[in-house]
Amino acid sequence: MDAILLQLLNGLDKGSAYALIALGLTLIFGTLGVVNFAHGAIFMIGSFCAVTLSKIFALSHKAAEPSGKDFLGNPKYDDVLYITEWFGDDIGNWMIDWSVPLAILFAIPIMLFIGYVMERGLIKHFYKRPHADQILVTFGLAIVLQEVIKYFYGANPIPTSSPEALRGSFDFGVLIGFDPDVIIYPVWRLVYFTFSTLIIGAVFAFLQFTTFGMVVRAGMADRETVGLLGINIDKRFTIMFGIAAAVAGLAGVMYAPINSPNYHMGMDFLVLSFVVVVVGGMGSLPGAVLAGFLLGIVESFASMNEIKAIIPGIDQIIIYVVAIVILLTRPRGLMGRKGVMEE
Amino acid sequence: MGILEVKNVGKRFGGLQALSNVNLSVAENSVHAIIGPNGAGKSTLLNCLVGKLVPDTGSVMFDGQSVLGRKPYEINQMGISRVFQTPEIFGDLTVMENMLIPCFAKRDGAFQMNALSRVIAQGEVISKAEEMLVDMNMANKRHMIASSLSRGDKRRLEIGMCLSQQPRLLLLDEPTAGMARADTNNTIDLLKQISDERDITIAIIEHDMHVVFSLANRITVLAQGTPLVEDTPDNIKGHPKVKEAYLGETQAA
Amino acid sequence: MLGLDKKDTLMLLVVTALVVFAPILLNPFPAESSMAQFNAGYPDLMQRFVIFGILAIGFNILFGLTGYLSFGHAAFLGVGSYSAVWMMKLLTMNVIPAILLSVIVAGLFSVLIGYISLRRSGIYFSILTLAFAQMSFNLAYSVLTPITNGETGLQITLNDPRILDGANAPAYPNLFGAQMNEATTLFFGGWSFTFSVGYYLCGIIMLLSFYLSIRIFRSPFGMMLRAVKSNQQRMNYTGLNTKPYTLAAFVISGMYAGLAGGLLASMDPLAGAERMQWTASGEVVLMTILGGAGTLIGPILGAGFIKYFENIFSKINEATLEAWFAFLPAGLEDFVVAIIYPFVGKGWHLTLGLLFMLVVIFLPGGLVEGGQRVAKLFRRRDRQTTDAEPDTTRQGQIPPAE
Amino acid sequence: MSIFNPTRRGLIQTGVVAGAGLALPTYLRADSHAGFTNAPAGDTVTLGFNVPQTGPYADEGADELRAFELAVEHLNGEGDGGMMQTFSSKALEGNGIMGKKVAYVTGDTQTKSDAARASAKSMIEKDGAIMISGGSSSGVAVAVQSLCQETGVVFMAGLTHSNDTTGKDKKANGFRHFFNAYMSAAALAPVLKQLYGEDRSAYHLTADYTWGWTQQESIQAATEALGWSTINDVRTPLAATDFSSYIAPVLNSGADVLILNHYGGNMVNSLTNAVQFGLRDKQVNGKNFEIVVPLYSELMARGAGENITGIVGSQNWDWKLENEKGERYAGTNAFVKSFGEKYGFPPSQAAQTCYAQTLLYADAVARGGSFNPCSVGEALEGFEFDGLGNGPTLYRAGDHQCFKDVLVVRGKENPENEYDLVEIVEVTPADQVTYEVDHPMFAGGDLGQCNPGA
Repeated sequence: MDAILLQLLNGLDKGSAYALIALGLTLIFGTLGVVNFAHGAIFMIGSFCAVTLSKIFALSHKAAEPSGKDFLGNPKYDDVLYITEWFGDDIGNWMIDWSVPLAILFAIPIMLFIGYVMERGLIKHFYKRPHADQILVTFGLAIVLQEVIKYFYGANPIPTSSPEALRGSFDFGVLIGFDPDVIIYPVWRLVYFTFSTLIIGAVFAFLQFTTFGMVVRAGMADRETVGLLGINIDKRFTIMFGIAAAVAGLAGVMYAPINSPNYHMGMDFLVLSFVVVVVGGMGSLPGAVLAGFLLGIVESFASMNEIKAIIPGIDQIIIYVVAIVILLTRPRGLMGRKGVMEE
Repeated sequence: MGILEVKNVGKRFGGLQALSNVNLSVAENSVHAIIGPNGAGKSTLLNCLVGKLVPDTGSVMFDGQSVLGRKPYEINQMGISRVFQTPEIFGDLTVMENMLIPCFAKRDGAFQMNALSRVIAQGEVISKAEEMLVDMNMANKRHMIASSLSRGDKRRLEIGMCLSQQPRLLLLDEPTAGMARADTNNTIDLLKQISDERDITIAIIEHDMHVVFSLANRITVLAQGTPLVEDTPDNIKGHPKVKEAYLGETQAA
Repeated sequence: MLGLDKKDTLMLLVVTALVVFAPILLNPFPAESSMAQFNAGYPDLMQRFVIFGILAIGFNILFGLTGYLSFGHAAFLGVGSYSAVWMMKLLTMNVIPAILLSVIVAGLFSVLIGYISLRRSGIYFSILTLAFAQMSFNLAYSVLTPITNGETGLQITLNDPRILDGANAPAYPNLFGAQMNEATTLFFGGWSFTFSVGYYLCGIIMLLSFYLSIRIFRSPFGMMLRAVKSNQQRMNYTGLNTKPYTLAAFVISGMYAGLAGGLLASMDPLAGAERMQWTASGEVVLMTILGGAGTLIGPILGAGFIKYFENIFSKINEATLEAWFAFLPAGLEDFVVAIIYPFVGKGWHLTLGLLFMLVVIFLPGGLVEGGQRVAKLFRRRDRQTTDAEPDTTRQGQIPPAE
Repeated sequence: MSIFNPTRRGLIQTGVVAGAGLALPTYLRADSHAGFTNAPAGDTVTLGFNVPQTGPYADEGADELRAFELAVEHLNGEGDGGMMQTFSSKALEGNGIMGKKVAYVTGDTQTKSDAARASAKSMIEKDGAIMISGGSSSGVAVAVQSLCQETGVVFMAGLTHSNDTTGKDKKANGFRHFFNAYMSAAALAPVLKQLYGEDRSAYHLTADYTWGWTQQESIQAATEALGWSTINDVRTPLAATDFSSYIAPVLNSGADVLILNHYGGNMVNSLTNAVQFGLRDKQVNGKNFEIVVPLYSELMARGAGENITGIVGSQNWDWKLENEKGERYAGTNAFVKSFGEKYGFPPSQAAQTCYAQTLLYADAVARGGSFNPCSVGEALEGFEFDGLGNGPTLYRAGDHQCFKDVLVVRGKENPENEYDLVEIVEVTPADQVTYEVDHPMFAGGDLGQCNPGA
């Protein structure tokens, strides 16, 4: 029982990451009709926003006096952080400790801007082009983005830690009546889950309750008609692209402490996020979220030893098996609409 | 006994009863028009005939055989061809190639793995397609890419493609929708010519009364998913129920 | 000639000439010159050009004609390679049975996957094929290691049974004794040209495949496939069940991929699981689109383009650059090297990504369209274009001509 | 990038001269006179350095490449000579190899067997490379090694740790300086016993591919010999990035040691995840829960950040070795000095093994008096040497594996800088990690005959 509950937690946690990425992908697809292979790269850039902010906080100058010798035996000078000099040790160290959550504030404008530039500068010209062209150009963009990151940050993963207070694990089982030490779960992963749920909720609320969201939803359903009403839907869609980029970026920022960011993490997520979106049904936001959680949970359960003992290697392929089964039984995924991307 | 017999057909979409109790009999070699206001269920009925939709109740018999449960291509093989509201042609192919496809398709729809024969070597098929192009008055456009044709030409091409299969029943879904007056008249002439010269039954859904009254020799009026009246054009013109349900509406608009 | 019209015959002849003279054409720079870095006329790369050409030609029969975008084609390549290596392990080092088996096995595998995947269309089809290919890759890498030798890849070893080979049979893939790695080098001045048995075998097979693909393009079957891409609805209402057509196209292109896989294994007797990864499938897609989907020669160009970058640009290192620009004053040299360095060597992906974008943005019809534009410049517009070509190229739907 | 580098201009000149010399139309069968593939014709000899330049191991590949460049510099008599000063064999004179200047070409393995072979083939076929070295994974090493065997050039393996490289897939033309999974296990076992006692239950997470399996098999055998019990061995997909669902069951499995048979990105993520789940702070069976990572990679360990604190693992070499363990490991400081001065940071173990391999190859050519792979092989087989940073070392004839001391290291509590990640706990002497050529974990292969090619 405790094992199942643990895997359920894992599944929800993984699923929340999948859902967040898929949500952004679906927003772009549903509103703009563009298949965006660069979406994984945007997620990756989000993670690197966290890395960058902690690097900025760690900017330093050399101390005047040497404190020892370096590995070649030359005099070594200690680094003095600007941030502690400017804000004092307490605030400075607090900022360094909390750099990942602070990176959210840092990332939002950056991601909105990247999304805006991408849409206006590139994607805009591809609305009328075949999906194959969109795939090629966004894939090219994804490669360029990750290579640029690699150029500046190298290929190695870069450790990025969560704030001290949110590190370590938390005895989740005690809360729900288990013995102590049975269901222990990392605090940051619970934070991630909560954060994702909030963002997903916020996106849905935004689309549901604002005029802007209403227009966008109407546009997703029938772009031409909304255009006929004299509403400048294109401009709204540009903003939507920015929002989608911000959602993926925030997913990336918060993911940084879970797994150290590296330049190709976007590609690792790319295939998976497409599977999630398609299983959810092209163009369906609830479908994307549902499929994200579903696949996350299924993947977690498949990696249980009891199940691997019955079917060896099932955890390697479970996502694809589920995808195939769903697509064969439900032609348009879980909640897809008819006629979308079926040509 | 008509070539097409529709009995008690009903179709429901969620809370909307799109069709109920539709009975229709199309006589062989006639031109039968189905008219009705928007939302009367004309298109739904048509989709039930060609296998795109399956009705919830009732039966559809073509030449004594049920079409229900068959796939669109199987129904086509029985001898029913359909012309769409917006012309459905092979936009990326040339006019000639468009015409060749139905000529190549065997009446029984059998799959042909003729990957090593050459299109240009199929003399018989080509001359058949060529003939039809001439009949459709499009021979001079044979090398054009179909998507670049005018609306009227696309329509002619589509009709030609359907005819080259020598169907027994030709279904037309608002064939003149969105056309200029001249194109509309051309289309009317073409259809007249077809029904006169060929051994074919035509069922037509149409909004444009001008088209209906120039072509049809029998008219069914559909309203709110049920047939209101079925009669000759002359009788329909003066029918009070029709005026109320349909003509009155268009006059007001 | 050969049942082709004049234009197609000319194209086939040009491609034949290119294949025959590739060892010379691809080595335009003297072997010792600093530009020799750009020479591509060595057996391995030439073999890859034509083998991936075959793969792309086959992929184009599916994608270019029917519009079905398979994201799992690498699975057939991998299956073909594994079958070929197994044939060479168990029966004989002669490549003919190996290649035949790889085509057959890939064909059967594609019937299975095609039959299931073609129940859906559009992106749903793409994801189904992707899922099957990724499953194959993951399993080949881990659980199926007894069959695939996992991470390392399946190799031939000295103690394989090879029951048909006698004691004196060559221990390397061969064609009735002619080993695939045999080569003759011709030195001419500073130039050297290598002619290898393996390359010419691949070249001949590629020409046959290319010829076959022209015939398919020009056949009623090919026309039906294009009709499927253009309008499935109309196909259905013309009494045609599209599934046998798409399945046939899928299987043909799967067999092409199997052939490519078998050839890869015959040239270099190793079958690695990475051949089946989604990135490998994506590479085929990119080759085809980059060259010009739906055109005959485009996929071959695309394949050559990508393989050239992968093998030539990745090998340029800082020392090479310094050697090239050594004629510049020292400060300027360092500056130039610093500018170029991020785009070559370990940065070759960056260049490739940028080129993808540039080609799609400026040449929507792929490299073939680039060629057409250049040709147009030379033609001086003395003949008027008769059909609606500009209109169609703008939409990226090139009629299958060149 | 030194500005005044006379050699590279010299290279061009030689190129021009050689070109002029060949300007007569000649026709000849390839390589038929020399008797072996790519016999160096002019006054240069070309080596091929095949390292991952794209993909997750690109940084490790870059470090290998730095070492290769340094080695070439030293062979050509430039720079301070590095480990050539301390190397026990004095056959190298700093005038290239046998008077021929060393040139090199580089390629990208992409950490894929296929791509690595393509790249190696282009070096052999196009650039005339006579030796291939480098690489950062065992799959690649085995694939390239068999290619070199077929084409008749020497393969000096870079970082490859699977038993198979010099076990079931060993080849006469291939040589490995790096240690292997068995040696890691053998070196770790006594230290684990000393640190954690004899009564432990281990839970293995193993990367689901060949290297992972040999690593797991080796460490399980070694720990069970100590009296440890093995609770479970769970295979994890190579492509996994989030290991939470594999880590979670460890908590309640009754195990008190987690062994992560992972490398590279897998290792960074699984270790990070394990620490997140609080395994380090747990007490099981009255003992502190411990995590072991049998194969350490400094570059990747950097990616795991402070999570590696206190985690025990093994290494082939470390740049602090001579400082901490004395003169036995001479060469280390010389190498670190020339590497550090050129690049500004200390070298990784991958760099050291690549540097050593290049020197060993050059030395074997010089001692054997020929570039013929068979002569090189003969010179390397059974060769005993010292002064390359690992202490006295034997290149065993039976399987072409180097036998030398193995380091057991532990993630440092308070690293002084970003390169000072581990402390050396113990150096297990070579004889404790030596095994028989026909040891079951290495059985099934055959070196075969050396192949000189054409």
